[in-house]
Amino acid sequence: MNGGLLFYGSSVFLMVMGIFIAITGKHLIKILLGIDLFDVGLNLLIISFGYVNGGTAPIFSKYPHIFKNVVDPVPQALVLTAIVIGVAEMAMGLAIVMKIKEKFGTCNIAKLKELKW
Amino acid sequence: MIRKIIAFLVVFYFGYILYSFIAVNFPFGERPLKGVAAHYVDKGIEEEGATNIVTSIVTLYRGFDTLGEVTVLFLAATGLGLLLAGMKEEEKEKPEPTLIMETTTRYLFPLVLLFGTYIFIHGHLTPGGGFPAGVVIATGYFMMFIAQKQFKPSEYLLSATESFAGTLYVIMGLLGLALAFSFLANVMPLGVPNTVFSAGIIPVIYIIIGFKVGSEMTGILAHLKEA
Amino acid sequence: MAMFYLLLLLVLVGIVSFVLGPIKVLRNIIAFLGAVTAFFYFLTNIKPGLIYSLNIRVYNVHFEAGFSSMFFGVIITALFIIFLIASFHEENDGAYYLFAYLTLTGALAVLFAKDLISFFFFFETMSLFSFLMVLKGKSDTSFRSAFKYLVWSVFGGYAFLMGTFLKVYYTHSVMIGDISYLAGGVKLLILILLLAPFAVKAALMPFHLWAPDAYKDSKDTFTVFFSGGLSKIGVFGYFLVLFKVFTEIAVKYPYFLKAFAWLGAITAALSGIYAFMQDDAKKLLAYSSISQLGYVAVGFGIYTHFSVVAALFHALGHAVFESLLFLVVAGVYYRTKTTDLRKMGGLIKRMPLSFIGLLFGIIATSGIPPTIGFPSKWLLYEALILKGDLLLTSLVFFASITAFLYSYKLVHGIFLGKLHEEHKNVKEAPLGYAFGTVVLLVPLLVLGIIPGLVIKPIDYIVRFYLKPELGYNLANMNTPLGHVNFPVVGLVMGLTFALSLFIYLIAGKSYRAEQTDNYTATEAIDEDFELHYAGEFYGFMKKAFGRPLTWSFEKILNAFLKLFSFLGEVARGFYMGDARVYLFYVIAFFALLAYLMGGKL
Amino acid sequence: MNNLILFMGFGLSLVLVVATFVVWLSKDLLVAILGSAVVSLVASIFFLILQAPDVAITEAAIGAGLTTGILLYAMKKAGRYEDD
Amino acid sequence: MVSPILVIALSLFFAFVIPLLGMVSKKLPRLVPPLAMLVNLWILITNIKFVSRGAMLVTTAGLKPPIAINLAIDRFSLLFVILIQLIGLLLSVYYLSQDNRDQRFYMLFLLNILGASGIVMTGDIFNSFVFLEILEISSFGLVASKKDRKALEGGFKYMVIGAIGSSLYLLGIIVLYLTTGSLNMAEIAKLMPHIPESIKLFAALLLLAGIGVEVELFPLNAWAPDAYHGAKDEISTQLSSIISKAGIYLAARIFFTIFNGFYALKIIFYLGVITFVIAELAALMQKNVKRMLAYSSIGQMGLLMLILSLVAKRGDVFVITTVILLALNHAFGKGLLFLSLGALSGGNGEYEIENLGGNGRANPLAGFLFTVGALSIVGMPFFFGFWSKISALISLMKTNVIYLIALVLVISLVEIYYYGNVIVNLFRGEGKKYGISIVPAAVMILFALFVIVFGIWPHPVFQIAQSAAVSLIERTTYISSIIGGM
Repeated sequence: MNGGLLFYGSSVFLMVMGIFIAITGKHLIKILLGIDLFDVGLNLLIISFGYVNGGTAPIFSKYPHIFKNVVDPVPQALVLTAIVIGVAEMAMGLAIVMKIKEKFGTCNIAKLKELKW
Repeated sequence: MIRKIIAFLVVFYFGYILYSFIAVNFPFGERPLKGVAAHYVDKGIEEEGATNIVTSIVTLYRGFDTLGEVTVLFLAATGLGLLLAGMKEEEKEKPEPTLIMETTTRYLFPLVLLFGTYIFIHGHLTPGGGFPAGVVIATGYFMMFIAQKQFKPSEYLLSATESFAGTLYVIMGLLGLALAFSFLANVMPLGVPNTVFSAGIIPVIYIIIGFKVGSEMTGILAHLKEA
Repeated sequence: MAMFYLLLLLVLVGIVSFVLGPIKVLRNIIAFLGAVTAFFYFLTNIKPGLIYSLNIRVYNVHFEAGFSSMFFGVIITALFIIFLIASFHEENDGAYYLFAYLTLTGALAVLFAKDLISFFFFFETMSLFSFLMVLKGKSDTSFRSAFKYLVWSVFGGYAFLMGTFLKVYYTHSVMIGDISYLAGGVKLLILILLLAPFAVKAALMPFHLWAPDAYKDSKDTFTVFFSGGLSKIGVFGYFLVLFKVFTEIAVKYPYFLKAFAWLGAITAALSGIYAFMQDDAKKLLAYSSISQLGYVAVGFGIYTHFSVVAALFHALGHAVFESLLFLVVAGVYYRTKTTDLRKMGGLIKRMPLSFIGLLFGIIATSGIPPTIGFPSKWLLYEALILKGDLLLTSLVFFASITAFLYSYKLVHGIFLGKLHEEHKNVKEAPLGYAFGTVVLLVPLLVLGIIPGLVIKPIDYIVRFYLKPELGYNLANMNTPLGHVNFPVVGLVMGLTFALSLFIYLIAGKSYRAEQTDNYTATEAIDEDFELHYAGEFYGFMKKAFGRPLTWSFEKILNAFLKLFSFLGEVARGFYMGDARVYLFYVIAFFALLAYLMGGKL
Repeated sequence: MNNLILFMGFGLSLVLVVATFVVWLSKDLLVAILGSAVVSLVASIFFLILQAPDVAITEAAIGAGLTTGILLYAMKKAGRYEDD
Repeated sequence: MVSPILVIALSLFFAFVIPLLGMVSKKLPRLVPPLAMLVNLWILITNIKFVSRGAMLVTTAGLKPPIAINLAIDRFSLLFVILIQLIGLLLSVYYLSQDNRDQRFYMLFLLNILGASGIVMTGDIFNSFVFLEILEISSFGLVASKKDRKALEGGFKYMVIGAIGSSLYLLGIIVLYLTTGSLNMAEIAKLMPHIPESIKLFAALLLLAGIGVEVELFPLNAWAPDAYHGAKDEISTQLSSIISKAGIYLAARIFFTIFNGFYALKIIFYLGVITFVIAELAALMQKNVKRMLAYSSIGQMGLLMLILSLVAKRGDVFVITTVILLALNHAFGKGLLFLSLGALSGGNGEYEIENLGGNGRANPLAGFLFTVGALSIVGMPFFFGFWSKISALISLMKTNVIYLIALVLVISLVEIYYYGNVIVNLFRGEGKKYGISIVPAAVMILFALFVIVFGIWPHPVFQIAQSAAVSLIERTTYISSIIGGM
């Protein structure tokens, strides 16, 4: 019952459910929601990789700092970027979904099959 | 129905592989800091002066990434604008915002902006930096979009601040290149750690990012509102 | 080095004639001069023992002019000149001549190429630009046939490339050299692959499907060069592969040669039968050209000294009389604007010179003495009998009978019978065609009477590889079976012909009746009564051979196409259009690979 | 990481699971979007537990605040119910 | 000397400046992309002489790698950047003739080229993830910018697959970071032997999923036909000529320099074969010329990746030279095909073979250019495609994969069949005449010139490709020139 099961478990669960929602969703926004869940799960997984037992946040408010057991700051920096990129993708995707609704009249993915074979 | 089951089985198997791999190879919490991370933690403050190591990584050590990230946001804003330009707005009647909402948002709006500016000015000291600050400002505007009937920030102002902040960011980078022969180098004095005017160009960058992200996100919300 | 500059010159002439497109006269003169220089280069360089090699740095291309390349070079350039002269009458744009010259360059460069990759390069150039020439053809179906020709010739080219890579893989040398020392069946595979493009070019049976349409639909004057000249590349290829690339083929794979001979014989017989079924003059000639090339393949298949000499001689003969026939038909088309036998007839009165040209052409096709066709056919039969393969000999005899049939149908359809109304005032073929006809008649007769003139160089080529058994001098030949004196045989034929002509003239004194001056079953014949029955000329033959002929090679091709379109159907089935399924692909891809690599994870 | 926080973490992960099922099953997109906002919120709290305050603030602001806002606007335009 | 990082900084600067210029006058934004590309090309060309052996290190944030991000530019990446900027310049000149463009389109276009050149120049894998994101978001934005049903559908599919692909790519990077402790490509390459086998394989699979989407390998390229088919012709040109080239570079850099041909290249070998066969057979069945070109482009990419993966068997300079030749032929030949298809169909988007019949005769220049492009892609002599196809077959032979030569030749025959079918159809009967203005025609002729001139005399391109291949093959010099000491 250590922390690993909690964080790894929930992040992998989120990724699995995210993909599943994206694959079986009927509405375009449901698919984007699935991808968003997958990204949240992935970010959670990356941060939980960086965790060090007993570590504190990498912010040293007191100076001179005494070297203490600190959590790995690099994954946090990467996730910061990943979150912003995730939202940028989401915004573009939603713009396309809105235009599809305007042009196709419906948001049902099954109707979005004009380009095939 | 069958497709759902097959999809679930494959995705579940994907999750199972992922979980079994990471549980075996990267046990939770037992990974000591090594390599680059150890360097950042040890020398972070001497080299960059910011007490918040994550901020110094985001803005300086990996400043080029953040420049790319800002570009991604800028890209999303432009792409959204391009796609949604000319969408006709149906005149569904919008519910009238109640008096309480209108007045509270009018008073709350400056506080939210103040909170946002506080975050990006203290980016290098306290957690949270340019990005959340910009988003907080944007949510302030978002609140105004919902609550006020005819609140409409000027389109030109937003794209002007956005471009201006962007060019300023690149100029900061070029400054680093000119003075220290390396793009985005920390050319300003580091000052005393843990004080507001410290850690060289980090606060400047975070201020720029704050403005940029704020105006961009507001622009995105404005486009979405009209479309 | 001279040959590289020659090729460069030809390309330059092509470009110049493209640039000078609109100024017809100037362009024609330059084009003509270019062809003549090429012809004289080859003529002057026919010297025994002539081999010079040249290494050009571009992807280290090697050139080497052997004696056989000179021999074929002369044929191809001569025909190119005749094609050029005739083509000045048609209105062609500059691009037509550019493509013509590039085809010629490709063809000549193939003769010179020493290493296999540059051989493939020039072979593909020739195929590409001759495809463009056929594409410029006159009728609307010329697109389909040009496309079919391109696909077939590229199929040949790629088979050759596959053979090249196999050879280089096993012998580590890209030069055209001997592979008979290789162990195992791979040398048979290399042999077949290297032979395929030449079988396609010389229209051997299973690979001939493109030939009838391509010959029919390309511009008439170009067909002269196309069927006469370019098919010689196929023959050159036979010689190259069967002698230079695989010297001990007779010892190692005799049954392959027998199969090759049988294939040639079947081609000769079957396309002969197809030929006399056709109602279109050019299609008929196309099939006759394939059938004659079949004899050449038989000659190579028997692989004795004078069977190969016969094959090469027949190739030369084919170049002469086939292009003569195509030239005459082109002249007729130029005047009457049709090649359909049913619509023509009685042109002997209007176009006597063309008639004479065609007459001697079909005499040569059937292999009757005074003409060039006779010595090669005679040598071929000698070789067949000496070889002792009686079944094959009988099939070849049957094939030459079909030659008679389609030749007569051709001459009857065009020149004999009743002259149609619209052809009343048709003039003789224009000067360009007439000149070509006369020029071709000369070798047709001269080489028929004194074949020694050409046998000497041909024998020189073959002597290098096979033990010579043929005694010959300028005018006669003696083989183990017997002795023949060509001038005498020619004389006898001439006398009998003259005698019969004399009898016809004096006997006919009694009453010279007009064609329409007769009656059938009490019905008076007026002007437009259809006396001419060129159409169903061999109707009864069709009924006799009808059913086996329906089974054509087209069926195999369609089966192939069906297979590929089925595979295509399966392939594009993966892209079913639903974004979610594509997403599923990504995850399934990862899961599958992780599962397959399970052991190491 | 003492047991109290772990216990709270598991409680939150239950909320997470429920929110995910809501997003998956609900036909009404508004509920689905709010479900994803809850998921983002829980993730932000997890980030806090994992000693990553910067990321927590960003995730809270962007994940819960902005993404939900954008999704709502898009839903306004793109139809609220799933099977239309 | 001018630091190559300016290529990215200045492009970004120009992108930010466009809206400001847009306020001044509507005409100005069109001029910014060509200007930006010219400046970039000038910077890159002046840097050629500084990049001789190993990679030129360009640091950021004033610190040496692996602490900070750096650009690692060796001759291989320089060749790709110059190719990307050159085709970007040609396309931006092509856009000059269209004046009804929204200024934001030019910003998206500029950022797309920035993303591609960023990927090719960066020496840090997370940085390559960020640039990959820029590239993918801007390209599905460009695809959807035509705003009609097909474009939106293609854009949406590209977006969905691109999002998942790049997330897996990110996870792969993180796994590599966790085991090596650094994000710098050279450092990871140096530490690669010490990584346990199973982790190396898992990271390779994850990265392969991400790059596979970009390089259009079989199961991951389902988006490509729809994206090519839906997008406007110039955007399809950009997709096939620029974006896939960045993908090839990334695959070469990650799977050869970093993983040193570990399992990944073996997997790519089989995937490349499957992609090549399936895409070409699918192209055979197409009635729509644009979709056929899309499938043919995927097929060419499959062949290219197949040849790239041979480098694992025998690290041979000739194999990489062939990859570069194939990439150049694909960039110019396929680009020419898409552009001339646009000119042939008058940009109104009906690409069915029937209603394109005779258009080649009606507008002769576009017809001629389309034929040149097709003949080069197919590998006819006197075209650059011939040399790339022959060297592809030779490299197959050099790595003892003889049976594959037969397969490649059979599939090339299929290719000639469907291209020949289109060409022949173009010149049959009467077609509709569409005017074509000077600038697009000039751009297309430049594309065609490359293919023809280097088809006749391929030697200069061989030299350049050879020197670039050498710098990729010498993995250790790359690593030592970046982080010093192997």
